[in-house]
Amino acid sequence: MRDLFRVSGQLLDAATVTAAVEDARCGAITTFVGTVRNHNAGRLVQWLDYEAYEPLAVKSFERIAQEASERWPGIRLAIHHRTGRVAVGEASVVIAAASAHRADAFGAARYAIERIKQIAPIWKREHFQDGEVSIEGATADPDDRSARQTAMERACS
Amino acid sequence: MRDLFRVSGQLLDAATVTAAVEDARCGAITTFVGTVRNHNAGRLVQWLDYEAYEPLAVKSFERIAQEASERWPGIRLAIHHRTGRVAVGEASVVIAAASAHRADAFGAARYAIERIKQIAPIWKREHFQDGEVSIEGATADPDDRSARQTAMERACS
Amino acid sequence: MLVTVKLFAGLRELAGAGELRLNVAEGSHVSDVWRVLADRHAGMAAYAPSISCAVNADYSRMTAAVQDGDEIAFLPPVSGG
Amino acid sequence: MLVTVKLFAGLRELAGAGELRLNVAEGSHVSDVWRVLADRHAGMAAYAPSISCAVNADYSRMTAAVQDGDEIAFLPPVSGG
Repeated sequence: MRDLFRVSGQLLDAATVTAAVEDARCGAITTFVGTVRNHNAGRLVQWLDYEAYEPLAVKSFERIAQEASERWPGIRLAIHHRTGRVAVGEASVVIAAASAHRADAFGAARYAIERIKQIAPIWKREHFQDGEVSIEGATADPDDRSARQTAMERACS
Repeated sequence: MRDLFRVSGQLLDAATVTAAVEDARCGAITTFVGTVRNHNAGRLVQWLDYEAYEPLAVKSFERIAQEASERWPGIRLAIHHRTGRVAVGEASVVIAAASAHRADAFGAARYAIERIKQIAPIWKREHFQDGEVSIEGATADPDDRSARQTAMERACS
Repeated sequence: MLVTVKLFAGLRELAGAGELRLNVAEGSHVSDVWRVLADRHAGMAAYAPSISCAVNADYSRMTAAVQDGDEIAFLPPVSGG
Repeated sequence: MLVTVKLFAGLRELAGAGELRLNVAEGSHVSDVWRVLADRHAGMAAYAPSISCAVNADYSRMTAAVQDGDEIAFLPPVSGG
Protein backbone atom coordinates (compact mmCIF):
# COMPACT_ATOMS: atom_id res chain seq x y z
CA MET A 1 0.00 0.00 0.00
CA ARG A 2 1.57 3.25 -1.13
CA ASP A 3 0.04 6.01 0.94
CA LEU A 4 0.84 9.41 -0.50
CA PHE A 5 -0.22 11.23 2.67
CA ARG A 6 0.12 9.73 6.09
CA VAL A 7 0.18 10.88 9.71
CA SER A 8 1.03 8.14 12.17
CA GLY A 9 3.12 7.09 15.13
CA GLN A 10 5.17 4.70 13.04
CA LEU A 11 8.83 5.19 12.25
CA LEU A 12 9.21 7.00 8.93
CA ASP A 13 11.05 5.44 6.04
CA ALA A 14 12.28 7.72 3.26
CA ALA A 15 12.41 4.86 0.75
CA THR A 16 8.71 4.13 1.29
CA VAL A 17 7.76 7.75 0.69
CA THR A 18 9.97 7.99 -2.37
CA ALA A 19 8.55 4.76 -3.79
CA ALA A 20 5.06 6.25 -3.54
CA VAL A 21 5.91 8.92 -6.14
CA GLU A 22 8.22 6.99 -8.46
CA ASP A 23 7.11 6.91 -12.07
CA ALA A 24 8.90 5.92 -15.25
CA ARG A 25 8.04 9.33 -16.75
CA CYS A 26 9.78 11.17 -13.90
CA GLY A 27 13.54 11.58 -14.08
CA ALA A 28 13.93 13.66 -10.92
CA ILE A 29 12.97 12.91 -7.34
CA THR A 30 13.73 15.31 -4.51
CA THR A 31 13.25 14.01 -0.98
CA PHE A 32 13.28 16.09 2.17
CA VAL A 33 13.73 14.51 5.58
CA GLY A 34 13.31 16.59 8.72
CA THR A 35 15.01 14.97 11.69
CA VAL A 36 15.18 15.77 15.38
CA ARG A 37 18.39 17.65 16.21
CA ASN A 38 20.28 17.07 19.43
CA HIS A 39 20.12 20.75 20.30
CA ASN A 40 17.92 23.76 19.75
CA ALA A 41 18.50 27.35 20.82
CA GLY A 42 21.52 26.25 22.82
CA ARG A 43 19.76 23.54 24.83
CA LEU A 44 20.29 19.80 24.59
CA VAL A 45 17.20 18.10 23.18
CA GLN A 46 16.26 14.67 24.52
CA TRP A 47 13.28 14.00 22.29
CA LEU A 48 10.29 15.71 20.67
CA ASP A 49 6.63 14.90 21.05
CA TYR A 50 4.40 15.57 18.06
CA GLU A 51 0.65 15.92 18.37
CA ALA A 52 -1.63 16.15 15.34
CA TYR A 53 -5.26 16.54 14.41
CA GLU A 54 -4.78 13.57 12.17
CA PRO A 55 -7.72 13.69 9.72
CA LEU A 56 -7.20 17.39 9.07
CA ALA A 57 -3.42 16.96 8.86
CA VAL A 58 -3.85 14.41 6.07
CA LYS A 59 -6.25 16.79 4.33
CA SER A 60 -3.74 19.61 4.71
CA PHE A 61 -1.15 17.47 2.91
CA GLU A 62 -3.64 16.79 0.11
CA ARG A 63 -4.30 20.50 -0.10
CA ILE A 64 -0.58 21.29 -0.26
CA ALA A 65 -0.17 18.73 -3.07
CA GLN A 66 -3.04 20.36 -4.93
CA GLU A 67 -1.45 23.78 -4.55
CA ALA A 68 1.87 22.37 -5.76
CA SER A 69 0.28 20.81 -8.82
CA GLU A 70 -1.20 24.18 -9.78
CA ARG A 71 2.30 25.65 -9.86
CA TRP A 72 4.17 22.53 -11.12
CA PRO A 73 1.78 20.56 -13.35
CA GLY A 74 2.37 16.83 -13.28
CA ILE A 75 4.23 16.95 -9.96
CA ARG A 76 3.87 13.83 -7.81
CA LEU A 77 4.05 14.58 -4.10
CA ALA A 78 3.98 12.40 -0.99
CA ILE A 79 4.14 13.54 2.64
CA HIS A 80 4.45 11.37 5.75
CA HIS A 81 4.55 12.94 9.22
CA ARG A 82 5.20 11.20 12.46
CA THR A 83 3.38 11.71 15.74
CA GLY A 84 4.21 10.84 19.34
CA ARG A 85 7.71 10.69 20.76
CA VAL A 86 10.46 11.11 18.16
CA ALA A 87 14.04 10.50 19.29
CA VAL A 88 17.08 12.57 18.31
CA GLY A 89 18.17 11.59 14.81
CA GLU A 90 14.79 10.13 13.87
CA ALA A 91 12.66 11.67 11.14
CA SER A 92 9.59 13.71 11.99
CA VAL A 93 8.63 14.40 8.38
CA VAL A 94 9.48 12.98 4.96
CA ILE A 95 8.48 14.64 1.68
CA ALA A 96 9.09 13.22 -1.77
CA ALA A 97 8.46 15.08 -5.04
CA ALA A 98 8.86 13.47 -8.45
CA SER A 99 8.81 15.25 -11.78
CA ALA A 100 10.16 15.08 -15.28
CA HIS A 101 12.13 18.23 -14.41
CA ARG A 102 14.53 18.65 -11.52
CA ALA A 103 13.62 22.29 -10.96
CA ASP A 104 10.02 21.24 -10.34
CA ALA A 105 10.97 18.42 -7.99
CA PHE A 106 13.13 20.77 -5.90
CA GLY A 107 10.54 23.53 -5.95
CA ALA A 108 7.62 21.35 -4.93
CA ALA A 109 9.49 19.62 -2.10
CA ARG A 110 10.62 22.95 -0.68
CA TYR A 111 7.17 24.43 -1.09
CA ALA A 112 5.66 21.46 0.74
CA ILE A 113 7.84 21.77 3.84
CA GLU A 114 7.18 25.52 4.01
CA ARG A 115 3.43 24.96 3.73
CA ILE A 116 3.44 22.13 6.28
CA LYS A 117 5.02 24.50 8.78
CA GLN A 118 2.40 27.11 7.94
CA ILE A 119 -0.85 25.19 7.89
CA ALA A 120 -0.62 21.52 8.97
CA PRO A 121 -2.42 20.99 12.31
CA ILE A 122 0.61 19.49 14.01
CA TRP A 123 2.33 20.67 17.17
CA LYS A 124 5.65 19.80 18.68
CA ARG A 125 6.86 19.81 22.25
CA GLU A 126 10.59 19.84 22.93
CA HIS A 127 11.88 17.83 25.85
CA PHE A 128 15.19 18.99 27.35
CA GLN A 129 17.12 17.60 30.27
CA ASP A 130 15.79 20.40 32.44
CA GLY A 131 12.25 20.84 31.21
CA GLU A 132 9.96 20.95 28.23
CA VAL A 133 8.34 23.55 26.06
CA SER A 134 5.50 23.62 23.55
CA ILE A 135 6.38 25.28 20.27
CA GLU A 136 3.90 27.65 18.68
CA GLY A 137 4.68 28.81 15.17
CA ALA A 138 2.36 29.98 12.46
CA THR A 139 -1.36 30.68 12.63
CA ALA A 140 -2.81 27.83 10.60
CA ASP A 141 -4.79 29.72 7.98
CA PRO A 142 -4.69 27.87 4.64
CA ASP A 143 -6.29 30.84 2.88
CA ASP A 144 -3.64 33.35 3.96
CA ARG A 145 -2.35 34.49 0.57
CA SER A 146 0.67 36.20 2.00
CA ALA A 147 1.86 33.02 3.73
CA ARG A 148 1.36 31.02 0.56
CA GLN A 149 3.26 33.65 -1.39
CA THR A 150 6.14 33.40 1.07
CA ALA A 151 6.27 29.62 0.65
CA MET A 152 6.28 30.01 -3.14
CA GLU A 153 9.09 32.55 -3.04
CA ARG A 154 11.21 30.22 -0.94
CA ALA A 155 10.50 27.34 -3.31
CA CYS A 156 11.24 29.07 -6.60
CA SER A 157 14.67 30.21 -7.51
CA MET B 1 32.15 2.19 4.77
CA ARG B 2 30.37 5.46 4.12
CA ASP B 3 31.78 6.87 0.90
CA LEU B 4 30.78 10.49 0.44
CA PHE B 5 31.80 10.49 -3.23
CA ARG B 6 31.59 7.44 -5.41
CA VAL B 7 31.52 6.59 -9.11
CA SER B 8 30.86 2.95 -9.83
CA GLY B 9 28.86 0.45 -11.81
CA GLN B 10 26.92 -0.67 -8.77
CA LEU B 11 23.20 -0.04 -8.30
CA LEU B 12 22.69 3.19 -6.36
CA ASP B 13 20.89 3.22 -3.05
CA ALA B 14 19.50 6.53 -1.80
CA ALA B 15 19.48 5.34 1.82
CA THR B 16 23.22 4.63 1.67
CA VAL B 17 23.99 8.09 0.33
CA THR B 18 21.72 9.74 2.88
CA ALA B 19 23.28 7.76 5.73
CA ALA B 20 26.70 9.08 4.71
CA VAL B 21 25.69 12.66 5.60
CA GLU B 22 23.44 12.07 8.61
CA ASP B 23 24.51 13.87 11.75
CA ALA B 24 22.71 14.56 15.02
CA ARG B 25 23.40 18.30 14.56
CA CYS B 26 21.60 18.35 11.20
CA GLY B 27 17.83 18.62 11.19
CA ALA B 28 17.37 18.77 7.42
CA ILE B 29 18.42 16.35 4.71
CA THR B 30 17.57 16.92 1.06
CA THR B 31 18.16 14.05 -1.32
CA PHE B 32 18.07 14.24 -5.09
CA VAL B 33 17.75 11.12 -7.23
CA GLY B 34 18.12 11.33 -10.98
CA THR B 35 16.55 8.35 -12.70
CA VAL B 36 16.38 7.15 -16.28
CA ARG B 37 13.11 8.17 -17.90
CA ASN B 38 11.29 5.96 -20.36
CA HIS B 39 11.26 8.68 -22.99
CA ASN B 40 13.30 11.65 -24.06
CA ALA B 41 12.56 14.17 -26.79
CA GLY B 42 9.63 12.05 -27.93
CA ARG B 43 11.56 8.79 -28.31
CA LEU B 44 11.22 5.66 -26.18
CA VAL B 45 14.36 5.10 -24.15
CA GLN B 46 15.52 1.52 -23.58
CA TRP B 47 18.49 2.23 -21.36
CA LEU B 48 21.34 4.67 -20.88
CA ASP B 49 25.06 3.98 -20.83
CA TYR B 50 27.21 6.17 -18.62
CA GLU B 51 30.94 6.50 -19.12
CA ALA B 52 33.16 8.36 -16.65
CA TYR B 53 36.75 9.35 -16.10
CA GLU B 54 36.39 7.90 -12.64
CA PRO B 55 39.28 9.41 -10.64
CA LEU B 56 38.56 12.90 -11.95
CA ALA B 57 34.81 12.44 -11.50
CA VAL B 58 35.33 11.67 -7.81
CA LYS B 59 37.58 14.74 -7.54
CA SER B 60 34.94 16.84 -9.29
CA PHE B 61 32.43 15.79 -6.62
CA GLU B 62 34.89 16.74 -3.89
CA ARG B 63 35.36 20.08 -5.61
CA ILE B 64 31.62 20.66 -5.81
CA ALA B 65 31.30 19.86 -2.10
CA GLN B 66 34.08 22.35 -1.35
CA GLU B 67 32.31 25.02 -3.41
CA ALA B 68 29.05 24.25 -1.60
CA SER B 69 30.67 24.55 1.81
CA GLU B 70 31.97 28.01 0.90
CA ARG B 71 28.41 29.13 0.28
CA TRP B 72 26.68 26.99 2.94
CA PRO B 73 29.13 26.56 5.84
CA GLY B 74 28.73 23.29 7.69
CA ILE B 75 26.91 21.59 4.79
CA ARG B 76 27.46 17.84 4.53
CA LEU B 77 27.29 16.60 0.95
CA ALA B 78 27.50 13.14 -0.62
CA ILE B 79 27.33 12.27 -4.33
CA HIS B 80 27.19 8.81 -5.90
CA HIS B 81 27.07 8.40 -9.68
CA ARG B 82 26.54 5.22 -11.57
CA THR B 83 28.39 4.08 -14.69
CA GLY B 84 27.65 1.47 -17.33
CA ARG B 85 24.19 0.44 -18.43
CA VAL B 86 21.37 1.98 -16.38
CA ALA B 87 17.85 0.70 -16.99
CA VAL B 88 14.69 2.81 -17.16
CA GLY B 89 13.60 3.67 -13.63
CA GLU B 90 17.03 3.09 -12.13
CA ALA B 91 19.04 5.91 -10.59
CA SER B 92 22.03 7.39 -12.39
CA VAL B 93 22.90 9.86 -9.64
CA VAL B 94 22.07 10.34 -5.96
CA ILE B 95 22.94 13.48 -4.01
CA ALA B 96 22.35 13.99 -0.29
CA ALA B 97 22.84 17.27 1.56
CA ALA B 98 22.48 17.60 5.33
CA SER B 99 22.39 20.83 7.29
CA ALA B 100 21.00 22.40 10.41
CA HIS B 101 18.90 24.56 8.09
CA ARG B 102 16.52 23.32 5.42
CA ALA B 103 17.25 26.22 3.07
CA ASP B 104 20.91 25.20 3.02
CA ALA B 105 20.14 21.51 2.44
CA PHE B 106 17.89 22.37 -0.51
CA GLY B 107 20.33 24.91 -1.91
CA ALA B 108 23.37 22.65 -1.72
CA ALA B 109 21.62 19.63 -3.26
CA ARG B 110 20.35 21.72 -6.15
CA TYR B 111 23.72 23.38 -6.61
CA ALA B 112 25.40 19.97 -6.68
CA ILE B 113 23.25 18.56 -9.50
CA GLU B 114 23.72 21.72 -11.55
CA ARG B 115 27.50 21.57 -11.09
CA ILE B 116 27.66 17.85 -11.83
CA LYS B 117 26.00 18.53 -15.15
CA GLN B 118 28.47 21.33 -15.79
CA ILE B 119 31.82 19.88 -14.82
CA ALA B 120 31.79 16.16 -13.89
CA PRO B 121 33.68 14.10 -16.52
CA ILE B 122 30.74 11.79 -17.17
CA TRP B 123 29.00 11.11 -20.49
CA LYS B 124 25.77 9.41 -21.31
CA ARG B 125 24.60 7.58 -24.35
CA GLU B 126 20.89 7.06 -24.92
CA HIS B 127 19.72 3.79 -26.40
CA PHE B 128 16.41 3.86 -28.22
CA GLN B 129 14.56 1.09 -30.00
CA ASP B 130 15.79 2.47 -33.29
CA GLY B 131 19.29 3.64 -32.53
CA GLU B 132 21.53 5.36 -30.05
CA VAL B 133 22.97 8.79 -29.51
CA SER B 134 25.79 10.25 -27.42
CA ILE B 135 24.79 13.29 -25.43
CA GLU B 136 27.11 16.26 -25.27
CA GLY B 137 26.22 19.00 -22.86
CA ALA B 138 28.45 21.50 -21.12
CA THR B 139 32.12 22.21 -21.68
CA ALA B 140 33.68 20.85 -18.50
CA ASP B 141 35.52 23.93 -17.24
CA PRO B 142 35.46 24.05 -13.43
CA ASP B 143 36.88 27.58 -13.44
CA ASP B 144 34.13 29.03 -15.62
CA ARG B 145 32.73 31.67 -13.26
CA SER B 146 29.66 32.28 -15.31
CA ALA B 147 28.66 28.60 -15.17
CA ARG B 148 29.21 28.50 -11.43
CA GLN B 149 27.14 31.65 -11.06
CA THR B 150 24.30 30.05 -13.02
CA ALA B 151 24.38 27.01 -10.74
CA MET B 152 24.28 29.25 -7.68
CA GLU B 153 21.34 31.24 -9.00
CA ARG B 154 19.38 28.07 -9.61
CA ALA B 155 20.20 26.83 -6.11
CA CYS B 156 19.32 29.95 -4.16
CA SER B 157 15.81 31.21 -3.95
CA MET C 1 -27.53 21.42 20.50
CA LEU C 2 -24.51 19.31 21.31
CA VAL C 3 -21.10 19.71 19.70
CA THR C 4 -17.76 18.01 20.20
CA VAL C 5 -14.81 20.33 20.73
CA LYS C 6 -11.27 19.20 19.92
CA LEU C 7 -8.38 21.06 21.52
CA PHE C 8 -4.67 20.70 20.84
CA ALA C 9 -1.31 21.63 22.34
CA GLY C 10 -1.53 24.78 24.50
CA LEU C 11 -5.33 24.89 24.29
CA ARG C 12 -5.59 21.26 25.35
CA GLU C 13 -3.35 21.96 28.32
CA LEU C 14 -5.39 24.98 29.40
CA ALA C 15 -8.63 23.02 29.18
CA GLY C 16 -7.13 19.91 30.75
CA ALA C 17 -8.70 17.80 28.02
CA GLY C 18 -8.32 17.24 24.28
CA GLU C 19 -12.00 16.63 23.70
CA LEU C 20 -15.11 18.20 25.28
CA ARG C 21 -18.83 18.04 24.73
CA LEU C 22 -20.59 21.38 24.82
CA ASN C 23 -24.20 22.41 24.71
CA VAL C 24 -24.55 25.51 22.56
CA ALA C 25 -27.56 27.53 21.51
CA GLU C 26 -29.36 26.81 18.26
CA GLY C 27 -27.94 29.08 15.51
CA SER C 28 -24.48 29.30 17.10
CA HIS C 29 -21.36 30.02 15.10
CA VAL C 30 -17.86 28.72 15.70
CA SER C 31 -17.03 32.03 17.40
CA ASP C 32 -19.80 31.39 19.93
CA VAL C 33 -18.34 28.01 20.80
CA TRP C 34 -14.97 29.67 21.23
CA ARG C 35 -16.44 32.29 23.56
CA VAL C 36 -17.92 29.62 25.80
CA LEU C 37 -14.50 27.98 26.08
CA ALA C 38 -12.59 31.22 26.59
CA ASP C 39 -14.96 32.22 29.38
CA ARG C 40 -14.54 28.88 31.07
CA HIS C 41 -10.74 28.41 30.88
CA ALA C 42 -8.33 31.05 32.14
CA GLY C 43 -5.65 31.98 29.65
CA MET C 44 -7.52 30.77 26.61
CA ALA C 45 -8.71 34.21 25.54
CA ALA C 46 -5.11 35.22 24.85
CA TYR C 47 -5.13 32.75 21.95
CA ALA C 48 -7.99 34.54 20.18
CA PRO C 49 -5.81 36.46 17.67
CA SER C 50 -3.84 33.41 16.64
CA ILE C 51 -6.19 30.43 16.57
CA SER C 52 -7.74 28.93 13.53
CA CYS C 53 -10.53 26.39 13.43
CA ALA C 54 -11.95 23.36 11.69
CA VAL C 55 -15.45 21.96 11.46
CA ASN C 56 -15.80 18.22 10.96
CA ALA C 57 -12.10 17.94 10.12
CA ASP C 58 -12.17 20.60 7.40
CA TYR C 59 -10.60 24.02 7.71
CA SER C 60 -13.30 26.52 8.57
CA ARG C 61 -13.86 30.08 9.78
CA MET C 62 -14.97 31.51 13.11
CA THR C 63 -18.01 32.90 11.27
CA ALA C 64 -19.19 29.45 10.14
CA ALA C 65 -22.56 28.20 11.41
CA VAL C 66 -22.55 25.20 13.69
CA GLN C 67 -24.85 22.19 13.38
CA ASP C 68 -25.89 19.73 16.02
CA GLY C 69 -23.30 16.95 16.27
CA ASP C 70 -20.49 18.93 14.66
CA GLU C 71 -16.88 18.39 15.64
CA ILE C 72 -15.31 21.82 16.18
CA ALA C 73 -11.52 21.96 16.44
CA PHE C 74 -9.53 24.96 17.63
CA LEU C 75 -5.97 25.08 16.39
CA PRO C 76 -3.33 27.10 18.20
CA PRO C 77 -0.34 28.20 16.11
CA VAL C 78 1.17 25.12 14.53
CA SER C 79 4.71 23.79 14.66
CA GLY C 80 4.86 20.67 12.51
CA GLY C 81 7.60 19.68 10.15
CA MET D 1 58.84 11.63 -24.05
CA LEU D 2 55.95 9.23 -23.65
CA VAL D 3 52.49 10.23 -22.42
CA THR D 4 49.26 8.33 -21.97
CA VAL D 5 46.22 9.90 -23.57
CA LYS D 6 42.72 9.15 -22.25
CA LEU D 7 39.77 9.79 -24.53
CA PHE D 8 36.07 9.63 -23.74
CA ALA D 9 32.69 9.51 -25.44
CA GLY D 10 32.80 11.11 -28.91
CA LEU D 11 36.58 11.51 -28.84
CA ARG D 12 37.05 7.86 -27.91
CA GLU D 13 34.81 6.85 -30.78
CA LEU D 14 36.72 9.01 -33.28
CA ALA D 15 40.06 7.59 -32.14
CA GLY D 16 38.73 4.05 -31.89
CA ALA D 17 40.36 3.69 -28.46
CA GLY D 18 39.94 5.10 -24.97
CA GLU D 19 43.63 5.05 -24.21
CA LEU D 20 46.67 5.78 -26.41
CA ARG D 21 50.42 6.11 -25.90
CA LEU D 22 51.96 9.05 -27.67
CA ASN D 23 55.52 10.18 -28.14
CA VAL D 24 55.69 13.96 -27.89
CA ALA D 25 58.58 16.38 -28.03
CA GLU D 26 60.34 17.49 -24.86
CA GLY D 27 58.78 20.77 -23.64
CA SER D 28 55.35 19.99 -25.09
CA HIS D 29 52.18 21.45 -23.68
CA VAL D 30 48.76 19.83 -23.52
CA SER D 31 47.80 21.78 -26.63
CA ASP D 32 50.63 20.08 -28.52
CA VAL D 33 49.34 16.66 -27.54
CA TRP D 34 45.91 17.69 -28.71
CA ARG D 35 47.28 18.86 -32.06
CA VAL D 36 48.92 15.48 -32.66
CA LEU D 37 45.60 13.76 -32.03
CA ALA D 38 43.54 16.18 -34.09
CA ASP D 39 45.90 15.76 -37.03
CA ARG D 40 45.67 12.01 -36.78
CA HIS D 41 41.92 11.50 -36.35
CA ALA D 42 39.40 12.97 -38.76
CA GLY D 43 36.63 14.90 -37.04
CA MET D 44 38.49 15.51 -33.84
CA ALA D 45 39.49 19.07 -34.66
CA ALA D 46 35.83 20.08 -34.55
CA TYR D 47 35.92 19.45 -30.81
CA ALA D 48 38.64 22.05 -30.22
CA PRO D 49 36.35 24.85 -29.01
CA SER D 50 34.51 22.64 -26.54
CA ILE D 51 37.00 20.26 -25.01
CA SER D 52 38.59 20.59 -21.64
CA CYS D 53 41.51 18.60 -20.30
CA ALA D 54 43.05 16.95 -17.29
CA VAL D 55 46.62 16.03 -16.41
CA ASN D 56 47.13 13.09 -14.09
CA ALA D 57 43.45 13.09 -13.17
CA ASP D 58 43.34 16.76 -12.19
CA TYR D 59 41.61 19.46 -14.18
CA SER D 60 44.17 21.32 -16.21
CA ARG D 61 44.59 23.80 -19.07
CA MET D 62 45.67 23.41 -22.68
CA THR D 63 48.60 25.69 -21.83
CA ALA D 64 49.95 23.37 -19.13
CA ALA D 65 53.39 21.83 -19.60
CA VAL D 66 53.57 18.05 -20.06
CA GLN D 67 56.03 15.76 -18.28
CA ASP D 68 57.23 12.34 -19.32
CA GLY D 69 54.80 9.70 -18.11
CA ASP D 70 51.86 12.09 -17.68
CA GLU D 71 48.29 10.92 -18.23
CA ILE D 72 46.56 13.52 -20.40
CA ALA D 73 42.78 13.31 -20.65
CA PHE D 74 40.66 15.17 -23.19
CA LEU D 75 37.07 15.73 -22.12
CA PRO D 76 34.37 16.40 -24.69
CA PRO D 77 31.29 18.28 -23.42
CA VAL D 78 29.92 16.33 -20.47
CA SER D 79 26.43 14.95 -19.86
CA GLY D 80 26.39 13.35 -16.42
CA GLY D 81 23.65 13.56 -13.84
